[in-house]
Amino acid sequence: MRLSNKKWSEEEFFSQRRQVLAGWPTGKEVDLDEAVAYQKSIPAARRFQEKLNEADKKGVTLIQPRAGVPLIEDHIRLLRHLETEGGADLLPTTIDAYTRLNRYEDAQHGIEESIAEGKAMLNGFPAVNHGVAGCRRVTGAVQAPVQVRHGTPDARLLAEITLAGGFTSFEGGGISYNIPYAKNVPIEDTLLTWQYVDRLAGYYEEQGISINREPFGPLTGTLVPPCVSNAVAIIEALVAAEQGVRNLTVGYGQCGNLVQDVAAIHALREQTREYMDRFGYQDCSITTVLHQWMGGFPQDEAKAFAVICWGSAAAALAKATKVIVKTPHEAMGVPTMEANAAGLRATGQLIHMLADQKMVEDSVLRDEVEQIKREVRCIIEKTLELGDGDIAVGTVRAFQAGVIDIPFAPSRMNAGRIMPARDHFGAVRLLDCGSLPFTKEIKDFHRQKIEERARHEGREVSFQMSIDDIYAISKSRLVGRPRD
Amino acid sequence: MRLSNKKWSEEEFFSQRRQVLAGWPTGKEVDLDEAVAYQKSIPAARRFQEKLNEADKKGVTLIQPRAGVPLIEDHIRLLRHLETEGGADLLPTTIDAYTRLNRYEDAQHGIEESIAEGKAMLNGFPAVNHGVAGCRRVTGAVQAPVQVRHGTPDARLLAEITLAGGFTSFEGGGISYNIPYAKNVPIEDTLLTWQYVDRLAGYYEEQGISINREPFGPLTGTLVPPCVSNAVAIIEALVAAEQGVRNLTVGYGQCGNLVQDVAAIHALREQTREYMDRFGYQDCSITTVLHQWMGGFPQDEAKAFAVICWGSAAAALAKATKVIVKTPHEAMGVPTMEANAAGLRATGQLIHMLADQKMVEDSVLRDEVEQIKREVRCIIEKTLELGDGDIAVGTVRAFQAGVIDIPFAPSRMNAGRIMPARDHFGAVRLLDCGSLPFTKEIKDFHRQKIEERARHEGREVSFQMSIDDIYAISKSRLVGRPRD
Amino acid sequence: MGKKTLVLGVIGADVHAVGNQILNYAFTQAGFNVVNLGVMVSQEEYIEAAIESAADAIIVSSLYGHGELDCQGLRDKCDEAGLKGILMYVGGNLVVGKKPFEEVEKRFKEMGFDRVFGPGTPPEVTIAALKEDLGA
Amino acid sequence: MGKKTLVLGVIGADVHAVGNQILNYAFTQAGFNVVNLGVMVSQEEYIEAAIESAADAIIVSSLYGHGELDCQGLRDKCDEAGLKGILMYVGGNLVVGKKPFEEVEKRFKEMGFDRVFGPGTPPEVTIAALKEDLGA
Ligand code: B12
Ligand code: B12
Repeated sequence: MRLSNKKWSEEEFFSQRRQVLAGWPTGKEVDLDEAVAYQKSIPAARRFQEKLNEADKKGVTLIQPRAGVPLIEDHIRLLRHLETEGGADLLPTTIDAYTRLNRYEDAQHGIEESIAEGKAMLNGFPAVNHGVAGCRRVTGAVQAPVQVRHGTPDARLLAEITLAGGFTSFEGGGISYNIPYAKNVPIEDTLLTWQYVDRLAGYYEEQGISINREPFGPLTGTLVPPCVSNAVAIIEALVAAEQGVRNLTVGYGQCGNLVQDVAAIHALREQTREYMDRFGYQDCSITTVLHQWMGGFPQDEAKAFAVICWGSAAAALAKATKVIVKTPHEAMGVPTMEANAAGLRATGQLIHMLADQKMVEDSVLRDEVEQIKREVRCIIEKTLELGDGDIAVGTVRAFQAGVIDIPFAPSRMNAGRIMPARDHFGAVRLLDCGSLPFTKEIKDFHRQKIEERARHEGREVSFQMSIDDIYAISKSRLVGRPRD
Repeated sequence: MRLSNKKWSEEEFFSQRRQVLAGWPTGKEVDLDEAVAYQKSIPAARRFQEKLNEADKKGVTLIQPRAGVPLIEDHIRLLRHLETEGGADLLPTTIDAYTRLNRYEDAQHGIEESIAEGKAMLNGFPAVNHGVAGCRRVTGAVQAPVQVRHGTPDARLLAEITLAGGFTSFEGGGISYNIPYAKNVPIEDTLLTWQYVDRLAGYYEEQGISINREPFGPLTGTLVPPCVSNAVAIIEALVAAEQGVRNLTVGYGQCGNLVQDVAAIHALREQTREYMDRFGYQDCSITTVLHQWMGGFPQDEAKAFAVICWGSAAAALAKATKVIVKTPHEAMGVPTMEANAAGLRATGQLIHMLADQKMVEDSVLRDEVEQIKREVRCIIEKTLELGDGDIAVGTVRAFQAGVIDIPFAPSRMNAGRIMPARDHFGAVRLLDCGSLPFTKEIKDFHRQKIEERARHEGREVSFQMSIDDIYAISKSRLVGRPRD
Repeated sequence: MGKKTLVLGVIGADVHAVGNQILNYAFTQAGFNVVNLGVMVSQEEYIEAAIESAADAIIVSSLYGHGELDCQGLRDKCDEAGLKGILMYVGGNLVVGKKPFEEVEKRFKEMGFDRVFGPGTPPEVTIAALKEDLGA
Repeated sequence: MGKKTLVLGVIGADVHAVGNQILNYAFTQAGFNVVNLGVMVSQEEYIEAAIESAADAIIVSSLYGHGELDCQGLRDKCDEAGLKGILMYVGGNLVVGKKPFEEVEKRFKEMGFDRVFGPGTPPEVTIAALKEDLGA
C-alpha cells in the first residue's frame, strides 16, 4: 500500500484486517460486530472520552497513572488499588516491551516465567497474549475508564484486541511510537500501520462509539523542545482525524520551566484546533495532557515527590485536561502499587489545591506561546510543502531532511542533528537547530538564549551544556551549571 | 517600667538583667563579657546573618527545618542528621512548650521523664534548663548556624542563655509570640519583655556581633490575611530596630494562592524597608522568610509532601531569603529525624530546581502587592495615630481597639472580630473586617471578593465558609466548597 | 430530655485554639450546651466548670504533645470532687511524635478516659459518640 | 599501551537511548576506543562486534526491566565464540521493580558478569573501574 493522507476505504481496511488478526492465535477472538455491541454496553461513566469531556467542561485536571503487570489477576488488583488508594480518575494498562515489538512468543515466555518465579518478569501487561476475554476481565473490573499505553510501532493487533476488549482509549501514533521506541522501522511503515489503528478507531466512531486517541507527547522525554513535540502531536492528530478519529488528546512532556510548560500546553491546544479546523476536522474534540517530568528522575523518594509535585503544579496552572503521574520509584524500577498510589495522592492533592488557580496570561506567557506557535508553523508548513500538500507523505520526507528531528532518539530514521540545551531560566532551547526549517529570526532567538546562559556561566556554548542539563536533575537542578 | 518605643538606657537594661538571670539557677552561668568573646570566636560560616546575606546577594532561597528534642545528645544527633541527610542550610532549636511559659520546673520534670521512659516527653529542647554550657555543646556540634525557635511570651532568660550559648539568631516578638501563644498575657508586658530581648541583641550588635532577629510571621497559621501578618512583622521590626537590632528577617506563612503568596513576600520586603527608612533605621538589613503551610496538614504522607512542595514553589518563585520546612509527619506529631530530613530533601529539590525562575511582575501580581501595602498602611498609620506617634504604645491600643486583630488567636488581648475566608481563587480575604481601620474602598474590595465566591457556590456569605476553608486542606482543597 | 452540657477545653500549657473554636461551634450546632474554657486549661478548671454547670461530659483536647504529662490524675481528681463516673473524652495529637494509635488509646484509657480519639477526628464522629454515650 | 576498546550497547528490546549516548561520549572523552552498537542489541551482535574489534570489554546496559531474560547465556556464548574471559560489565535498571541491589548483583554475577552497577551510576565510576580492570 502507498502512503497518503487519505481515509482508507472499507475494502482496504478489511482486507488487511484478516492478515493482522492472523498475527497471533488470540486474533481469532475478535469479532467486530460483537465488539461494537460490547463497547455499546459500556456505560458513559466508564468511557474515557466522556470523562475527559466532563473535565474539559468543568476546567479541571484529571489524574492518570502508568501501570501494568504480566498476570491478569495481579493487574486487576493493581488497577483497583490505584483507583481506591490513589484516587486515579483514569486508568492505564501499560503494555510490556516484548508485546510492543510484536514478540508474542517472548511475551508468552515472560508470562510463564512470571508464574514460575512468582514475580513480574515482564515490564507490562501482555494484552495480545491475554486476548479479548482477558482484556474484558480487566476493563470490566474497575470503575474508571481504562486506556492502552504502550510504545508499539505496529500496534494493529494490539488495537484490535484491546478495543474489542473494552478499552476506550488508545495511546500512540506513527511518529511518536516509532522514533523514541524503535531503531530500524521506517516512518512510512509506522504511518501506515497507525492509519490502520486510526481507521479501526474511526470505524468504532462510525458505529457511535467514542474511542479516545492520544498521540504520545513526550517522545524521548529528554530536553525535547516544545516546538518539536507540538508539531509531532499536531501531525498525528491530523492523520488520525483523516481516518475517522473524532476524539483526540494531544500531549506534552513537562520541561520544568513553568512559563514554557504552561505556554506549551496553551500553544498545543490552540494550534491543534487551528490546524484541525483548517483541514476540515471541526467536529473533532481536542483535549490536552501534560506528562510529569519524563527524563531521568532523582533516586531519593522525597526528591522524586518534589519532581512529581512540580509537574502537578504545571499541569494545574496550565489547566491541562489530564496529567500523567510518575511515582517515587521512577528512577529505580517499575513501581510497587503502593508507590504508584503515593504518586497519585501527591498529585491529586496538588491538582485539587490548585483547582481554582491558573497562570495569568501576561505578555511573557503570551510571547512564549507565540514563539512556540511560530516554530511549529515553520515545521508543519515545510512538512506540507515537502509532501506537496500531503502531511503523511511530507512527514516521511521531513524526517529524511531533518525538518522534523527528535533529540536523543534511538531511531536511525531520525536525523539527530538538533541539540537542545536549557537557557538561563531553564527553558529548553536549541543549541543547534540542525535542519529545522526555522527563519533567521527564530534561529537568532535560540542562539541568543543559549549565549545568554553561556555568558552567565562564563563558558563557551557547547554540547557539554546539554550533558550537564541531563544530569542536573539528579543534582536537584534544572539547569546544569558548570560548578555543580 | 512604662512602655514607649525608646531605646533602653544601659542602666535600665542592666538593672532588670539581674532579676532576669535569677529566674532559674542556670542564669548564673551567663557572663556577658565572656559571652561576647565566645560569640566573637564563632567563624563567619557559622553565623546566621552571614549566611542570609550571602543568600540575599545571590538571590537564592535557603532551607531550614524546625526541630527540638529534650536531651542534648539526642538533639545534636537530630541536628546533624538534618544537616547531612536533609541538606539544611540553616538549623533550628525548637524549644519545648513548658520553657515557653517559663515553667522550668515542669521542663525539668519532662527531662527526667524523658530519661526514665527512654523517649521524648517534651515537645522541644528545654534550653534554659540545659544552660549555657549545654547550648554551646549544641551550637558547636554542627556546621550550619543555629537559631532559637520557640513561642515564648517572656523570653528574656531564654535569650540570655541561648545567645551566650552560641546561637546566632533568635525568633519572636512582643506580638507574634504573645497573641498566638498565650491566653492572658497583656500586650504591654510582652512588648516590654521583648524590648529587653532586642536590647540584648542590640548590645551584642554594639560589640560587633551580628545577631539575626526574626519576628514570627505566620501568627496562628490559619487563614491569616497578609495585611495582618505583614503589619505585625513591620511593627516588630520597628521596635526591635529601636533597641539596636540591625539584622531582621521578616516572615510570612503561606496562604496557598500563588499570586497572593508571592505578592505578600514582595510587599513585606518593600514595605518593611520603607518604614525602616522612614524611622531612621536605614542601616538595618532586611531579609524575608516564607513558612510552608502553617495550618492543619493532611495526614497522608504523600499528600503532605504535596503541601510541602507547594510551599517550596511559592518560596522559590517569591525569592524569599529562606523557607521554613514542614515534614510529612506534620499532622501526626513531632516528626522523626528521618521524616524531617525527607521534608528538607523534597524542599531542597524544588527550591534548587526553581532557582533560576521567578514570578513575572505582571499587573495582576503588582495589583496584589499594592492591595496588601494599602491595607498594611491603614493598620500601621492608625496604630501610630493611636500611640501619638509611638508605635509601641499604639500597638497596645490597637489591640484593644481591634485595629490589629489576629484570627483564631487564643489570647484574650485580641479582639477576635475579624473573620477571614478564601475568595473564589483561594486568596485569603476578609469576610468580616471587624474593626480594622480600612477605607471604604478596601472594605468593598473584600466584600466583593467574598461575594464573588458565594455567587459561584450558590450560597450566602457566612462563617460556614471559613470553617469549610479550615477543613479544605484535609479534603485536598484550598477553597472549602459546599459540596466537598 | 433537656440539652446535654459539655465542658470543653485544651489542657495544660497548650495554646492550639483553632480546633477548640471549631469544636465549640460544631457541638453547639449539634444541640449541646457547651461551656468552652478555651486553651490552657488546668485540671482544676475543668472540674470547677463541670461542677458549676452540672456537666454531662468533659471533653479534653491536647494537641501539643504534652498530653500524657498533663492528663495524669484527672480522673482521680474528678472522683474526689464528686464527679464520679462523669463521661470523659480526650482527643488530638495526644503524645509526642507519630505513634500507633492503639498504644496511645490504651495509655489514655488506663488514665480513665472513656473514649480516646486520634489526630484530626472530624466533629461528626465525636458528636455521634456523644449522642450514643449520653443518649442525647 | 594503546587505547583500550569497548563494545557498548543496550541489550534486548530495550530502546533507552539517552544513557547510551552519554556513556559513548564519556568513554570516548576518557580515552577509550568505543564501538557503540546503540540500542536493541542482540547477544550475537555484541559478540560479533567484540571479535571484529578485538575488544577488551563488553559493556551491557539494560534499563527497561527485562535484563534478566535478555542476559541469560551471554557468557556461555562468549566462551563458545572464543571470547573466553573477556571483561563484561552490566548496568542500569536491571530487573523489574525496585529491588535490593545486593540481590541483583548476585544474580548477574552468577550469570557471568564481572561487575554489576545499579541505577544511575555516574560514568566516572564506570571509567574508574574500567581503568582498574584493564590497567588503562
Ligand atoms: C526517558 C525514559 C524513557 C523514554 C526513553 C527514550 C529513549 N528512547 O531513550 C521512553 C518514554 C521512550 C521510555 C520508554 C519505556 N520505558 Co523508560 N524510562 C525513562 C527514564 C525516565 C529515564 C531514562 C534516562 O534517559 N535517564 C537518563 C540517563 C542519562 O540515565 P540512564 O539511562 O539511567 O543511564 C545512565 C546510568 O544508568 C548508567 N548506565 C547505563 N547503562 C550502564 C551500564 C553499565 C555497565 C554501567 C556501569 C552504567 C550504566 O550510565 C548512564 C549514563 O549516566 C527511566 C527512569 C529514570 N531513570 O528516571 C525510565 C525507565 C528506565 N523506563 C522504564 C520502562 C518500563 C519503560 C517502558 C517499558 C514503558 C514504560 N513503562 O514507560 C518503555 C520501554 C520501551 C523499550 N522497548 O525499551 C522503567 C524500567 C523499569 C524497571 N527496570 O523496573 C524505568 C526505570 C521507569 C520506571 N520506574 O518504571 N522510557
Ligand atoms: C496551627 C498550629 C500551630 C499554631 C497554633 C495557633 C493557635 N494558637 O491555635 C502555632 C504556630 C502557634 C503552633 C504552636 C505550637 N505547636 Co502547633 N500546630 C499547628 C498545626 C499545624 C495545626 C493545628 C490546627 O489548627 N489544626 C486545625 C484544627 C481544626 O484541627 P485540630 O487542632 O487537630 O483539632 C481537630 C481535631 O484534632 C479534633 N479534636 C481536637 N481535640 C479533640 C478532642 C476530642 C475529645 C475529640 C474527639 C476530637 C478533638 O477536632 C478538632 C476540630 O476538627 C498542627 C499540626 C497539624 N494538625 O497539622 C501543629 C501541632 C499540633 N503543633 C505542634 C507543636 C509541637 C507546637 C509547638 C510546641 C511548637 C512547634 N513545634 O511548632 C507550639 C505549641 C505552643 C503551645 N504552648 O501549645 C505539634 C504537636 C506535636 C505532637 N503532639 O507530637 C503539631 C502536631 C505539629 C507537629 N507535627 O510537630 N502550632
